[in-house]
Amino acid sequence: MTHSGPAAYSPLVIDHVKNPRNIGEMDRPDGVGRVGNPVCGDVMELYIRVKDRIITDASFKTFGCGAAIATSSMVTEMVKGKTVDEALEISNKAVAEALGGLPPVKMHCSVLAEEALKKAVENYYERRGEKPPFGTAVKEHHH
Amino acid sequence: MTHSGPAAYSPLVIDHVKNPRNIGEMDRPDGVGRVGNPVCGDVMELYIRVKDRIITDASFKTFGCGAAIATSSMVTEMVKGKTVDEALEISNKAVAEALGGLPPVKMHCSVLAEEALKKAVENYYERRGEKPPFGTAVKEHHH
Amino acid sequence: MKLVYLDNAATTPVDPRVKGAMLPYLEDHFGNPSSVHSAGQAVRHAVEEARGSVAALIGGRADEIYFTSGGTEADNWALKGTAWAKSDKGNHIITTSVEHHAVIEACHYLSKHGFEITLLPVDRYGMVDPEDVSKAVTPKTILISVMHANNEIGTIQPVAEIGKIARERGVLFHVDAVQTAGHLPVNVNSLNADMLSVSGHKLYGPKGTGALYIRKGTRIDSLLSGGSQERGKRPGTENVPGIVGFGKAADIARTEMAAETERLYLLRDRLSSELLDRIPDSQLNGHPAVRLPNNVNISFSYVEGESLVLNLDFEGICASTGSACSSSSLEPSHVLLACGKIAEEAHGSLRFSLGKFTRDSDIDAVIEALPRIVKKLRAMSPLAPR
Amino acid sequence: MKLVYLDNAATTPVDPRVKGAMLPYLEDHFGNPSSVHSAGQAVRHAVEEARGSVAALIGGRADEIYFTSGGTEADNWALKGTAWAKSDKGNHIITTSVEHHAVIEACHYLSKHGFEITLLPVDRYGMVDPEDVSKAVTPKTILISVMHANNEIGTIQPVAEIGKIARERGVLFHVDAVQTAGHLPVNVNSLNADMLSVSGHKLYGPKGTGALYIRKGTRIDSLLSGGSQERGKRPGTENVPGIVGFGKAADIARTEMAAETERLYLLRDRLSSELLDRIPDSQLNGHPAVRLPNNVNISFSYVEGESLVLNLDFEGICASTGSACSSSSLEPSHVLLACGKIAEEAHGSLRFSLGKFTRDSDIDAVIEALPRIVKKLRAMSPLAPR
Ligand SMILES: Cc1ncc(COP(=O)(O)O)c(C=O)c1O
Ligand SMILES: Cc1ncc(COP(=O)(O)O)c(C=O)c1O
Ligand code: FES
Ligand code: FES
Repeated sequence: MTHSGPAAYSPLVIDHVKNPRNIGEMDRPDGVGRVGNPVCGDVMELYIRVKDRIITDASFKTFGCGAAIATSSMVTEMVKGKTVDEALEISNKAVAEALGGLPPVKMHCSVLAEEALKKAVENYYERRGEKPPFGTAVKEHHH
Repeated sequence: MTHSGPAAYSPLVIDHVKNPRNIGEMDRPDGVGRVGNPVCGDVMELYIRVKDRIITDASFKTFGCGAAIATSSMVTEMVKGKTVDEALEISNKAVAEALGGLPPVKMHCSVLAEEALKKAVENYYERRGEKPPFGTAVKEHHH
Repeated sequence: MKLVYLDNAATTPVDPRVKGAMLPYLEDHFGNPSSVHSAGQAVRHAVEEARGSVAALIGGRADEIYFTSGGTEADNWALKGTAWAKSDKGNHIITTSVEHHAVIEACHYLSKHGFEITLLPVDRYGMVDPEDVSKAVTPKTILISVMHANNEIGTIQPVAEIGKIARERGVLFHVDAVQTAGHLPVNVNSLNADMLSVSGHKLYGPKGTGALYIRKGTRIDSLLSGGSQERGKRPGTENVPGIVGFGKAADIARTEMAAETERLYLLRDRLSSELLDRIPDSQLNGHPAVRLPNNVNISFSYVEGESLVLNLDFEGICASTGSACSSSSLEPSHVLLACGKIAEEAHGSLRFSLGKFTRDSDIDAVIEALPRIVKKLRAMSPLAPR
Repeated sequence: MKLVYLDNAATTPVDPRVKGAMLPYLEDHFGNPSSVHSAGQAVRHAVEEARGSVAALIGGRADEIYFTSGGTEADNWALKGTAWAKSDKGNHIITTSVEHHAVIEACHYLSKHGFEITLLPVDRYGMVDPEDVSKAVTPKTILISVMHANNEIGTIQPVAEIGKIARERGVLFHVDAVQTAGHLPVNVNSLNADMLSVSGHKLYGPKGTGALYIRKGTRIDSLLSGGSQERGKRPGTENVPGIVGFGKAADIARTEMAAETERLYLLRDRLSSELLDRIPDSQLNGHPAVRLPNNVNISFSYVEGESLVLNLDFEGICASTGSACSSSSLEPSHVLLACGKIAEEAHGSLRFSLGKFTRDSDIDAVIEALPRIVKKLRAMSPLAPR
């Protein structure tokens, strides 16, 4: 039996599951986003540190499948160095693409990462007593 | 590919299909029986020569499957030396057994042989102007 | 004794390259393609590659190929799956009187469940008239099913014309291509086929494999319920080695078809003309020209099919008879009867189906043996003129 | 990296002796068993021998064995075939909430066609109470279908008792023995089973093979229509190499079962107790004693199943999770939910299924790796206590 890699995941997804970047709770973050639901098998927490509107650091905690872990990991990499408003532009598709694609049945997992990021930015605005530049809060992740 | 013998036929059936005994029309027979129907794919003609009520010779012509040919061939062997009344006792099962058995779906073919023989004996009695020792004539072979 | 195998329409030997492709999946690559781990994913790729190969063979897309256990399942699925899915729209199905039992009996089953079946007649060559198809369509018609080529007599049906009619009339079209896929060009688009059946063991692939092509968007019920294999439409752990072999066979057939067909035409025509020449009271069944490159079917008066097959077998020649006299029913071939043959002639038919391992010497063997055999059997036939 | 394959409930490797038995039928013996000629008859014998082997494995008669394409087809046939055949007698079917999808989904299909399905509950170990079966029977009940052992959690059902009830109440009884045949003694007579499903690739036989045992005299409709194969009940050219391999696998399983089972019990219990010992917040799923000799299923709080499977895979260990989070639905295992697990726990379940190629070193590998992996995943889980 050869060992060709599990699931229908890209090598980069596998790499992020094997060695997730930026794991863990952040000490005094400037924004936190929590999405998902343990009943559905996925919960994601995303932390950001912001300086002069620029995200200088990000980390995450995730309970979920490989795609959930990899997209969490990837999104924390992607936001670093971006302004909070630029971060809001990051779509789940962009995260999936950055990972070299996701199997169709796993695309919904990347939505979690996008939502967690949006929530973290929203939380950042809230903490500053500002209004985020988007109308309504992200909707809860329901199934 | 090994060559293990065709159909689900016993070696003896195969032998009788390969080398049928007593083929052909008989010159001035003492009894002839014809059964079957070309529409059904089987027609059998059986000829007997009788001396002092003993069948001294028998031959056949058959249009039909392997089982039809083998049972025709076998029944002509079996009747030789028997009295005409003994010949009437020969059942299709006896013919099939003498051949080492027939596949279940082929048992009906052996009925032809029994019926052809009965008809030949009946014809023998008729030619002599006698009544055969059985009540009614064999029924036609219908499908 | 070297076997002269001329029954390739019943089943083909597995191409050595197909066997070679299968072996790793009988040994090392044994995983379940639905498994997340590497052992599963290693074989998942192989299954998807095979899907692409089968798609390429018939001009379809990989995601329109659903693997089945064989041609019979594919046919049943197409007929029954469409019938149940479309029963709200109508209850009428059009097919022909020369289809394979898998289609005819599926229709018989459906007729017992409230569906109306039109069995179209054929001409004396076994060919359907597209006009008849057109005339048979009613507002209740939900499916037209016509085989590409007949397995007994080799006649090729005008399926492209029929497909055009089906499309124009808005009726789904199923093609049983079990005898043509891998042997003649088959293209689901030029045929306008919405469904098309293929069987692996008829094209030098393994037994127990087949596929139903289902055009994207076609409504069809599943025959089997269960897991999510084959995109939820055909559950059950995939027959991985079989599927891989089927794919390999499709690849080989696609690349070698053109040359092989030419070769077979020559062999076929020599066998057929020599036999008809040498044996009196013999007649070719099926269409003289529009027929499979590998099919020779001849009726020999006064003799019965099984006894011909047996006597050929004694000389190491494998052939078959359309006569169902070997089964418990004594019905002669429904195909030959549909062509207008009388039962007596139908009982004496013999089919030789050539294949890619057939050589000139095989044809020679038949030409030498069969006249002798027919003579022997006629000598003992009560039907032959005395 | 040497693979540690602990997913034998998903599929087993083919025993080398099984492969050896199959090879001749992929090469020389390629005939169609329905053919009259020698090439066909040579394989007909092999198919019938395999039928005898499968019959012997489950204590049935050879003429009560019908080969199918796998366990899914056998289950569908038993459920749907009985339903259609008996619809004049009643429309009620009793089964359990922990059956395989092949049974559950077949019932779901039937419920859309007017049948009423009772899905019996199970206790926290996944076991059905025969009392509940008895109480569920109504005059309209035509079938009871209960699996012998559960594929996810390994719990063995009291099928003999249930069979007795079915017999007393005059209701047909189907047993899905896909996980037990070849692994534990199965006898259709002591179970009073009228139908019983087996799958080849779960007992070191080839994929694409299975069988349905149908007790002589049981009324059942066919799923497939067509030729007269399998005594007219299951048409389609037989998967000869597959069937031969399945037969060989049945023979091997029958003779080696007793010793193998003993060996597995020891491995299983060591794996399970070591993991439960070494990993906090872990709990065994399924019955602690009345379970398959090869099944260990454990829930690890705060972590998700697929990520466990992936991380094990990185270390060359193949396992599976009952969580269907890997499919498009986010439903956790219906089996664990039926046992009363909350969804969160159900998502963190891991199944190890041992097999005859499992060695002590494989168990060692898991015991070494898994505590590390669970720790790593918990460290990154937002659900784990901080
Ligand atoms: C035209 C045709 N359709 C369907 C089938 C059935 O295929 P299978 O034997 O693979 O089930 C056959 C072969 O027997 C065939 O020739
Ligand atoms: C209990 C049970 N029933 C049925 C099946 C279906 O068997 P197959 O995969 O051979 O179709 C399986 C295996 O997946 C099973 O574990
Ligand atoms: S005579 Fe027709 S089957 Fe035997
Ligand atoms: S998070 Fe559940 S499937 Fe990806």
